[in-house]
Amino acid sequence: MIRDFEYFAPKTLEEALTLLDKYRDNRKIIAGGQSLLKLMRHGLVNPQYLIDIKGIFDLNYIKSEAKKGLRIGALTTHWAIEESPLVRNGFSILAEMERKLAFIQIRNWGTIGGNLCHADPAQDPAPVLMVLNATLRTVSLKGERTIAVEDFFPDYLQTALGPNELLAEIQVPTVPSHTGTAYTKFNIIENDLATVGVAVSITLSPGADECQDIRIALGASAPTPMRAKRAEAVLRGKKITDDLLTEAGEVASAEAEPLSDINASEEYRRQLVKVLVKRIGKEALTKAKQA
Amino acid sequence: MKKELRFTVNGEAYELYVKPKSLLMDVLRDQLGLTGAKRSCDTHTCGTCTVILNGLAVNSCSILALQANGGEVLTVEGLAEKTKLHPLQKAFLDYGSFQCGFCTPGMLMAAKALLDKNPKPSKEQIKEAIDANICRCTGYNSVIRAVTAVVNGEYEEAK
Amino acid sequence: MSNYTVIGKRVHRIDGTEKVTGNAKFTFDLVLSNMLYGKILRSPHPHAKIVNLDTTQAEKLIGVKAVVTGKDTLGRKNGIWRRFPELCDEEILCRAKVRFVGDPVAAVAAIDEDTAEEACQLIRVEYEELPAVFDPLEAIKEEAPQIHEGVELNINVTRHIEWGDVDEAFKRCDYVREDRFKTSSQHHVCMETHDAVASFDYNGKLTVWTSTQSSYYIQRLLADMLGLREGDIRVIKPPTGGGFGSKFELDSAQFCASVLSMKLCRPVKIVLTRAEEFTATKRRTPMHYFSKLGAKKDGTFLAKEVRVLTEGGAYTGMGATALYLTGFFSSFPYKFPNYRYDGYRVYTNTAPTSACRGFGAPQSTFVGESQIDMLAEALGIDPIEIRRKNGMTPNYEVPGQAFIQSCELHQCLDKTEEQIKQRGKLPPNHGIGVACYGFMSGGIFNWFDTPYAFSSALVRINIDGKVDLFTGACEIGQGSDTTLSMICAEELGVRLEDIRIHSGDTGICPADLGSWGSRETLMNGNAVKMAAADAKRQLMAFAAAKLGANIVYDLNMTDRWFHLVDRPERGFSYYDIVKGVIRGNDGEAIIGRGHYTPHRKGMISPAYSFGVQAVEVEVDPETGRYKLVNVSTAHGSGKVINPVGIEGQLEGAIMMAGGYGFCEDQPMDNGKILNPSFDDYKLIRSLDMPEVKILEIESYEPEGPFGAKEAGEGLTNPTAGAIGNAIYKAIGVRINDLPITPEKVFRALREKENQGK
Amino acid sequence: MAYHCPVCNKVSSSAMDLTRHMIGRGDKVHRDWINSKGFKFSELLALQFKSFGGEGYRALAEILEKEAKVEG
Repeated sequence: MIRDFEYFAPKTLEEALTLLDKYRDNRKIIAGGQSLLKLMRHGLVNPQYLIDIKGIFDLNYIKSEAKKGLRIGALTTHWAIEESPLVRNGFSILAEMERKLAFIQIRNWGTIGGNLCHADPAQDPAPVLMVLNATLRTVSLKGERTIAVEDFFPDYLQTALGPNELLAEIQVPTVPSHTGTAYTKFNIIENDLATVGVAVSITLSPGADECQDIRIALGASAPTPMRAKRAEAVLRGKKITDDLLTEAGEVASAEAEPLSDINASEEYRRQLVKVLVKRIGKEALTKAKQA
Repeated sequence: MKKELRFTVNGEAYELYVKPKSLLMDVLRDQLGLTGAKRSCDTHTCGTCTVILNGLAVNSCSILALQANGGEVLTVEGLAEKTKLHPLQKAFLDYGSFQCGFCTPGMLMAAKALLDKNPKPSKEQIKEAIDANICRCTGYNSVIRAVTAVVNGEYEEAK
Repeated sequence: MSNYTVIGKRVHRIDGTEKVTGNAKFTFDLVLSNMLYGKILRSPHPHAKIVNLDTTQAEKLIGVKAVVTGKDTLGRKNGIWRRFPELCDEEILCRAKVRFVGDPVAAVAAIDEDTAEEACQLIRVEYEELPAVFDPLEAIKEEAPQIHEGVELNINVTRHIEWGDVDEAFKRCDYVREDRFKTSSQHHVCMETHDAVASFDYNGKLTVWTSTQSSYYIQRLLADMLGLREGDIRVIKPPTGGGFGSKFELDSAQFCASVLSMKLCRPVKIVLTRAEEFTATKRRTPMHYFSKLGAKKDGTFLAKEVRVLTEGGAYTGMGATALYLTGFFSSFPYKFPNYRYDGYRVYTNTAPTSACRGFGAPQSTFVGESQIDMLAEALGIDPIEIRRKNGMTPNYEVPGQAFIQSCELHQCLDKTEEQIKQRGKLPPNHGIGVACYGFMSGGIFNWFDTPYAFSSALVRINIDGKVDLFTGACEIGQGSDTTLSMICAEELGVRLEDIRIHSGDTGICPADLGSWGSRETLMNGNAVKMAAADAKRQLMAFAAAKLGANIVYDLNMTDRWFHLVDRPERGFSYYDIVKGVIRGNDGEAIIGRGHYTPHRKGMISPAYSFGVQAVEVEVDPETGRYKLVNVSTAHGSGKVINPVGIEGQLEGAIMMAGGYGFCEDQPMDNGKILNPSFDDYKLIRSLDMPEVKILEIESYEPEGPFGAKEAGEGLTNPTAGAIGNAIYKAIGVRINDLPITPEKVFRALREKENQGK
Repeated sequence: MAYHCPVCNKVSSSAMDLTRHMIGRGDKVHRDWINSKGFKFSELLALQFKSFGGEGYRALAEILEKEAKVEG
């Protein structure tokens, strides 16, 4: 049962920030609400004040600039991202990820910002944005700051946002040349929440196909979305072979901190990380060579 | 404290006063008497409450009614034109795409939203479009056959 | 004569347009004037004494109109096995003790759902927790807590079936294997959760609108529990959002809404939430299976011995029937000269287990078909061959149990084999598994102790030739309204649009046991056919007299035209005959009566469906993840009356049975179900649904109306076994406990590797 | 040769059958008789589901072979 609350629907960022500053306690921010309303319907969250930012048009956009790369307003819906030509050419991994993120009804209304701020370790955007080296622009009355996506999740279901801070924009730098990126998630039912998610980005040195840069990110493999840095180290600077990928998978599986739940045991999740890192690494490598 | 909600549903303009906590589904069912959209879960995961809001399929149970302010809603009740059934409705009848019929309004609206966006979807895209909509009776294939028939123009004359 | 004018044709469901336009009003949609909304408070403990129950705070809450507890009931216990009082063990509103997480203790009626829910939270219940037991193997120990007073060792029901000399036969076997299996829980997942609107009036009459598979059972059981006369209760079944076995016992929504309404003389509506549905309604019975199978070198089955211990949960429900049927269907559909079954149903402090589409047979078929493949491999015999060798044939008698008339098993095996051959060589890590199955067409049991015929129908022909068909059969989506109308139209010789069916309303319809056990097409179909024939006879008498034709000529009516069979042009219009007969009846409309009760048809059912299913899977050997690639089924359901309806039944069953084998389960912790939502209860959705091919099978069942028999449940039986067999074929590991999750497959693969080392 | 149930006199054709009858009935009187022979009924029953070959049954059958047999 949803308890009564006072409702505000600011139309501008300023209004919203003022409200955030005014109502500091028992307050929740709702965007698409695809996660929040679920918690509220089950009485797990009972805010006294609900600030609905869904209607702030200034935070709903997709822009692409040569220098800055891709910029996505926090209130852009998953569907808008998945359909955007700007995203599809140059950041296709983002579009692919969004297409599998959840059912269309949810993608049509839910926003990427809301998804990130819910901070579910099993979410899809975080691992992909991590390997794309994305940063988040947050705003408050005091001003702005940017946070790397990999620093955005201090703990389970927590974000680095300050009490009066809003996530405003997702910034994705242009993907360097000779780079291949890939993402997959394992689940029993298609388009379900990930049992384990793995994203990999590989940049090869021009000419020689040595691994110049590598990023591996895992979803649902720890209390928060995480970089698998030790696994990256296995590949960085080397000429990537199947054996190296297998080794990287094993290292990633060891550095992950998965939990057991009704969907999978810890042991099984480690196995999945091992296999998926190897496979997705290979896929990213192939793409990098073609790029 | 109730707040004003202005929106159009199946072409009719409405001005209502609703509690902020009211879900779009509640307002459609309880205040407008449009009981086509159903509730079957409380977790936004069954699709039976699917309606079309501003051209997109959404779960009316996962949206606050006030978030639909100024919006245009289409429910299953708005699908037929007076006595004339929508091609999807005819196809569902011909292909036996439902049995108990509880999921049917949501299923139809999910299919309608797809065809509005993409008149020539692939089979995979059809499956994708109704993936949220649980049907415990038919096993989906007859739904896919019906939508495919509409896509292939079997119901052109009806349009 | 096979030139039917109505049956076998592809027609629209007669409730179709209402459903596609959103006009169909389910119980969930009903709103009566002055109606209140109810909520039920349920036990958070698996086993506890109710020490004190204080409702004063709840009653004080503004908007609350009534709060009821066990004290407000007659304190009777209800159960669907009414012939056996000791098996009627469910109070519904518990007075002294709760036996599972979800057992109802109180109910509230208020002006809206939120107020009622808030009131529930204000009810103070003081529990004294008791030790609880969840595993049937633990529950039968002397030291285990006793769940029901006087039921020692928690043994609820035992069933034994035996024929031949099993021990002697095993001695003669060249090969005997014994295997252990475990089957899981599965929830029905009706899209419409259990709900009811109860309205008790000042004249002492109770009307209940509810989503049910048997309005007659609910009427009778409510009468027992409320101390009312059957006739003072009218149960009306609006369009019903699925049943699958979950909706023919008295449930908490129906009972609590009625009790509340009787306190207030106001309509009260209760709709269970999805979480309540998952935790507090009944489910498929998990079973520990021991199966011993013996055969000769050539694959001839000589003997089978089966022992089953089932997790009964807190109450009996229909679980006793599931225990019997799983025992019978463990021998199905094969000719076992010697067979023995010992089944034990044990109470546990978990949600009660009961009927669920397939009714004990999905469990036995998974076990039996898995074991047959193991045996076939050991003997080096092709899986289809060994099934062909031992499969039932027409006019076979299961000693002391059942008499089989029509049986299409071999036809189905041939078609399936052909289908598999056509598929040709499979890609790596693909495998095809087959499973045979069969099911009953309605049960021949009367533990409910009804004095009525199992099925009844009444036909009334009005002056304009329009036909009102009254039947207690319950349309729950399976299409009985359409199928029965088709049978009526065909038998009468009119068109489908001439029929108007009134069903599932105890106020106006003759009693029928309801839609479960795949009984309606055969049992109610026979009753409808008889009623139509009765009415037709009255028309024929008049027509014959009017026609004054030579007595040697045969008269018949087809498509609204009475005529001499040999000279169709000589005859009269149906409408004229109807007008004439009614005038002759001194203005009384024409009434036809029909009923059906199986007599001397064995212990189980008057007729059985037979089928074979082949499932192809693709397995990922590194993760154990597998995909259902395609499913083909040959299902013998006798003469097909309603082709569109049967497609839906067969394809839909695969979605449910595939889920049973693949992903559906209800894991628990301390008796609490851990996945009471669609987030966590995984089921097959459109993207996961395999390609389905239905192979046409010709057949005719003498016992059924126009030769028809079961099509509703049989197909829930084979899929889990076929999946298991397919996975073994694909990568050589076998999973003996359901559901066959990728993680289990992965573990089995790893075990196999380690053994290889 | 026949075997008469010491509790309810049901006639069985073999000691093993009689064992199955007695454990199958499982009511208090039958259980008490079995327990009086130094068995634990519930353990005999549990054995049925823990192992094959019905060892539990055999042990009881041996007793019945002696005590329940009726000639002719």
